[in-house]
Amino acid sequence: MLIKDVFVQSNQKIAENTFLLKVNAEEYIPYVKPGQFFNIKVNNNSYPLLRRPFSISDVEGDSILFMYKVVGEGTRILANKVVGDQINILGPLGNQFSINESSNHVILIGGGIGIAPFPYLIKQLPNSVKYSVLFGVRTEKEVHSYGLKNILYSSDDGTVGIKGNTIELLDIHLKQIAEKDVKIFACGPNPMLKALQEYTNNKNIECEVSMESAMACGFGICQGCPIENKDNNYKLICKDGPVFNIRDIMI
Amino acid sequence: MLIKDVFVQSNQKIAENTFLLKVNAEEYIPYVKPGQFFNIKVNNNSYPLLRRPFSISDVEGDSILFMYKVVGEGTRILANKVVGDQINILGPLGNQFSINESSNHVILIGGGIGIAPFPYLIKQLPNSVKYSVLFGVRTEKEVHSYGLKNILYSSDDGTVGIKGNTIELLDIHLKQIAEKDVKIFACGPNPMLKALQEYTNNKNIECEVSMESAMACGFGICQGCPIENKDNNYKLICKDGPVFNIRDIMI
Amino acid sequence: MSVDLSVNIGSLKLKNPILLASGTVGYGNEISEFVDLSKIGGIVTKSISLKPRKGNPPQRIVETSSGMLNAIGLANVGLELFIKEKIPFLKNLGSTLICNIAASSIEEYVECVDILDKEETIKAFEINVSCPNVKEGGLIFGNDVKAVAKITEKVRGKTSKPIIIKLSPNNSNIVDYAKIAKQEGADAVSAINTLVGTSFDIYSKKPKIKNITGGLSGPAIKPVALAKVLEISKEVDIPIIGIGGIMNWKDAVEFMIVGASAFQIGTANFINPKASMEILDGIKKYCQENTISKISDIIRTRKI
Amino acid sequence: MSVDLSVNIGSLKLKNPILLASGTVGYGNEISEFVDLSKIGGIVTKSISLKPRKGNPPQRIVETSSGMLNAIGLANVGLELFIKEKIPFLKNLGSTLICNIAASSIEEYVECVDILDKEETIKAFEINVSCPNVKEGGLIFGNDVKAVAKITEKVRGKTSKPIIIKLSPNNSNIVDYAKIAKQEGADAVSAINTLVGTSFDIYSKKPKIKNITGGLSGPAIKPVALAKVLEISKEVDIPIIGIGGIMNWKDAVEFMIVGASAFQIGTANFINPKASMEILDGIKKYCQENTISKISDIIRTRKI
Ligand SMILES: Cc1cc2nc3c(=O)[nH]c(=O)nc-3n(C[C@H](O)[C@H](O)[C@H](O)COP(=O)(O)OP(=O)(O)OC[C@H]3O[C@@H](n4cnc5c(N)ncnc54)[C@H](O)[C@@H]3O)c2cc1C
Ligand SMILES: Cc1cc2nc3c(=O)[nH]c(=O)nc-3n(C[C@H](O)[C@H](O)[C@H](O)COP(=O)(O)OP(=O)(O)OC[C@H]3O[C@@H](n4cnc5c(N)ncnc54)[C@H](O)[C@@H]3O)c2cc1C
Ligand SMILES: Cc1cc2nc3c(=O)[nH]c(=O)nc-3n(C[C@H](O)[C@H](O)[C@H](O)COP(=O)(O)O)c2cc1C
Ligand SMILES: Cc1cc2nc3c(=O)[nH]c(=O)nc-3n(C[C@H](O)[C@H](O)[C@H](O)COP(=O)(O)O)c2cc1C
Ligand code: FES
Ligand code: FES
Repeated sequence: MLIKDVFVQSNQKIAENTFLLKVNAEEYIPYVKPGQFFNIKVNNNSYPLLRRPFSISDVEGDSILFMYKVVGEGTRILANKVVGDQINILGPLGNQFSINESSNHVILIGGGIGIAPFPYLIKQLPNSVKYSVLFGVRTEKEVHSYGLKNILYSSDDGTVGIKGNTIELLDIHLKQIAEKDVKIFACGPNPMLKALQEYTNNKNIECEVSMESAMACGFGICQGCPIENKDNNYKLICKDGPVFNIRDIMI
Repeated sequence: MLIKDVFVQSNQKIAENTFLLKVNAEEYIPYVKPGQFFNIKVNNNSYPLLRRPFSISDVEGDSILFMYKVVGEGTRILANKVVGDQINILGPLGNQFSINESSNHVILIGGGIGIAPFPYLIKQLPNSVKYSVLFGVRTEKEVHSYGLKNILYSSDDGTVGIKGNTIELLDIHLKQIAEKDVKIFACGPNPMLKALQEYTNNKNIECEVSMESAMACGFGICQGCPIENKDNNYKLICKDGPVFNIRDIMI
Repeated sequence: MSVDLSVNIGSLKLKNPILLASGTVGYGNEISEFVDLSKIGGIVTKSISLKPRKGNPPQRIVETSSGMLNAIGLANVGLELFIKEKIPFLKNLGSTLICNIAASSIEEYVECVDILDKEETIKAFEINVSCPNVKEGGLIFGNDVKAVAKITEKVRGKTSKPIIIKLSPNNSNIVDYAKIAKQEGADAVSAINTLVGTSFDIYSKKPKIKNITGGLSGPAIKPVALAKVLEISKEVDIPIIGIGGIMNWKDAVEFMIVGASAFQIGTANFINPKASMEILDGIKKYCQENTISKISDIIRTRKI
Repeated sequence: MSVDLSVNIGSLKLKNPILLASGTVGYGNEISEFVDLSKIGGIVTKSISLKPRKGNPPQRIVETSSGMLNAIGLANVGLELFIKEKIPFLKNLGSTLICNIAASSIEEYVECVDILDKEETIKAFEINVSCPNVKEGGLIFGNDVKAVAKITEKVRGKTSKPIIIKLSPNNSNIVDYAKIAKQEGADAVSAINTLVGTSFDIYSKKPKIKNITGGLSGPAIKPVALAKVLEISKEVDIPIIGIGGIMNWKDAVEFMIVGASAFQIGTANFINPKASMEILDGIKKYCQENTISKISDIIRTRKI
């Protein structure tokens, strides 16, 4: 955990309302793991007051990349950053996706901007592991392929990939690949993750999910980001997560 | 009174912490008078919340120029504006310096950034009227000559002009010019204006001053900017001023 | 789709729920350059007292984080001039006029209402028992349930026009005030007036406001104002006019959903004098997009 | 120039006036990566109750203009685990530990203090009678002068360590609470806890916080907090710990000038975990530049 001012190296639009922000972050590079996130101060005043959490989307040389969608005031400010601007980042925070060589096939499911953490996760997958990316969007305009390969799409309006949601896509895909030893990593809106939980529980498939929550601190001091686990205790998404085994939590 | 988004055409540093901001403001041009001011929103969010009042410093073609000193959050934000940025201006506000042809000699006294309204005032002086500018600064670094002529300086540290304040400079100057029919326009910190009040009252010299006050609205609806007049009533600096005959007010 | 934006505050029918808050638009003269006062719900005048009040010495205002403190001290032209000059102006503009009254004694409240009741242009009274910036006539009443009861009762006796009691947030039991107001015959309550606050200069060590403390308004207080509206709305069956930090139509709709039948725009007028007109457009669009045919249908639709 | 930054809160001597506020740094574990806890005045622990508390269901926090609402619901590890795990950690770091206690009955307050009094590492108790986010154990006491009197008296009977009563801003008479606290033997009061606030989603019409209302903190409330400190400081002769919206050393100095003997950093820790260290540097420089040899000399130096 470090707090530092870093410089914007690029900030590109890669799809509708979706941007890729690159910052120089040399000192962080040895420590960052896929699934972790940073809590970012998008301004140097009190408006907005709080930091904004963003997953590590990729690492390139001495740089960290964040993929983000413009949804409100904070991300709007971020989208206006230009090369050379400073932002203050706090991280890396949270745990990580647990990658191991045992799975035959890894499936990455991203709902909308939930795709963000996967470019870096893909880079860290052992070469031996096969993977596919299931990318669910509302409409074609949200599609990009930054850092992704083997992508299958689903869209709400049918403009790209199958018309339907990522769980339907997953169901089809699982039949197609006919692998036994599958592991899923997923990130996206809660309704999707809830449906995924039911699906993977029924089929008994290994699955890890990255969860979201409103956060004040991002590192365990505010208790603002609880998630209930299967024992009816609260875990902190920022510290005990954001990645959880889908069996362990109540979504 | 109009509210409009205008574009920054230039924003140049002209002296230590002092900037000249040029905006396109075609629609305002027919109405602006020397001594009036605009209330400017330096951002498009609530931080800072309130507008900031700035005198009309000059008019050039379709553009209005503001001369400002960086003193706090609002002016710092203003100083970061670049060509093409938008700001929202409300004005023109307040009354004006009353220029007439009867005075033989006009003396403009600016204490620090109090010099701001004079470039435009000078442009509006009838050709027949002689004038001189007394520019008081703390130190040489604050000196510039934007839109000014016939400048005499005083400085606190003696690095430029006489070492002393603008009232001392005025006293010397009045002897030098030996004019009878003098009119003074002044703007600057309250202690300077207070001293000036005593001086001009004693010598019975015509004098108009532009006053400052914290302001919320700038056009008479908040009652936040009172100044006591000689009848012990409150006038509003934003509406009844900012220019007052120095005899009429309690400084 | 045409939307019915009208709302009722007791017997007071408003074109729409947008009111301009007392003390933030004077008597309408200046703001009328930006706002068509005949188009919005109404204007609440700067607090009027029997005699003119000079108000507090400067500095009267200071900015804070997302807010501002003011200690104007109820500067106003007094009843006589108000009747002679201000009312005719507002009448000409065709705006709905709510007259806000502040006083330093119960008798003064009564006398003011008695005199003003004859003015046809005045459609309702808002009784300010919650100004934090004057020794008498403000919070001294606003934080005393019995005083508020008495004022409401006595004023009720003098007018059949709607009476709105403007409540202070500077206490722990705003519900008690709303209850007593209702019980003594008030038609509505407005909430909230400003929160007591202060700010000091660390070099001069002096308060930035001459009056030492001032009233905090603006977006900073919106969460507090909403909580007060919610509290009243849960416990007392009386129309509420929501006030506090409303900057745009979303804030306004939030107040209505939480429990307000109408709302007032205060500090926003200083920053964007056209705020009320923009809010009018905004709430109309919101209704259209969400197929709400009467805005009064959203009042108190909170789901909790 | 060397500056003496130490201050006294009754018999509690602090290295410097900087405390970390309850609920904003847990038990110090995480913040210790950013702050040398032995260098700042002290840490006030998250409110501890007799039994562990799970806290409120999510969503627990929401941002507002220059502020945030929280309804954590006093989630804490409980007394036992606190003694076993948290105290030793803080002891090792050499930090001055002030233990904040929240309870749902007077008896529970007393029992907690009784048990914790034996812990040498604990240098003082801060009694939270002002949490707005739980039904019992919070504001129910904080807005009842008699309850605060009783709690103070009973707790006083159980410990000779300094007792600090943490006051609620959600009432009109904070002075009465400070007076009663002093009278019943408290060594200091801290002011303020959060203001009750809420925020709703205008599309779902649901409160953004599951608990419906939450406590407002951050720069938005600073003017209110300062006014409360001023009010107490004018009327009651008791050390005050100032809290509310302190983001930087200037804010901190402002609180001390107005009347605070020490101050707590809350919400700022979330945004800048190093805030307290930067404030330490800041107040040292302020003293040096203004040739103040003892920071305690600036306490209550307001000029009004
Ligand atoms: C661990 C984690 C990783 C994330 N990674 C990414 C990412 O890689 N790319 C990306 O685009 N988004 C990511 N998000 C979501 C992102 O944090 C929000 O979209 C962002 O905070 C919105 O800020 P705003 O000011 O634009 O929106 P506003 O709606 O104006 O924000 C208001 C408040 O709500 C909070 N908030 C709003 N939406 C969310 C959300 N979905 N999750 C958490 N808090 C929210 C904000 O932080 C802020 O406090 C992540 C969230 C978490 C918790
Ligand atoms: C009629 C009028 C004309 C002015 N013309 C000019 C000009 O041409 N050039 C220029 O540089 N300055 C001018 N000023 C002063 C200018 O408004 C302030 O310097 C500016 O508001 C400071 O804002 P800030 O956010 O940088 O400072 P901060 O200190 O952060 O501001 C905090 C608050 O105090 C107010 N404030 C601070 N200083 C002043 C001040 N001197 N007068 C009034 N309010 C103040 C701000 O408006 C704001 O509300 C004028 C003021 C008035 C009233
Ligand atoms: C400068 C100023 C003057 C005010 N004067 C009055 C007043 O005379 N009478 C009154 O009842 N309220 C007065 N108020 C309170 C407002 O009507 C309103 O209740 C408060 O500002 C909160 O709303 P806001 O956050 O939208 O400003 C005043 C507020 C401000 C900012
Ligand atoms: C997330 C959060 C949790 C808090 N928990 C507690 C608590 O457990 N006990 C307590 O006495 N105060 C608690 N507080 C209140 C703070 O200690 C402090 O009084 C308040 O936040 C105002 O200070 P600030 O504006 O600097 O944050 C909490 C505040 C926040 C923001
Ligand atoms: S965000 Fe603060 S504890 Fe998780
Ligand atoms: S600044 Fe509002 S009345 Fe003058």
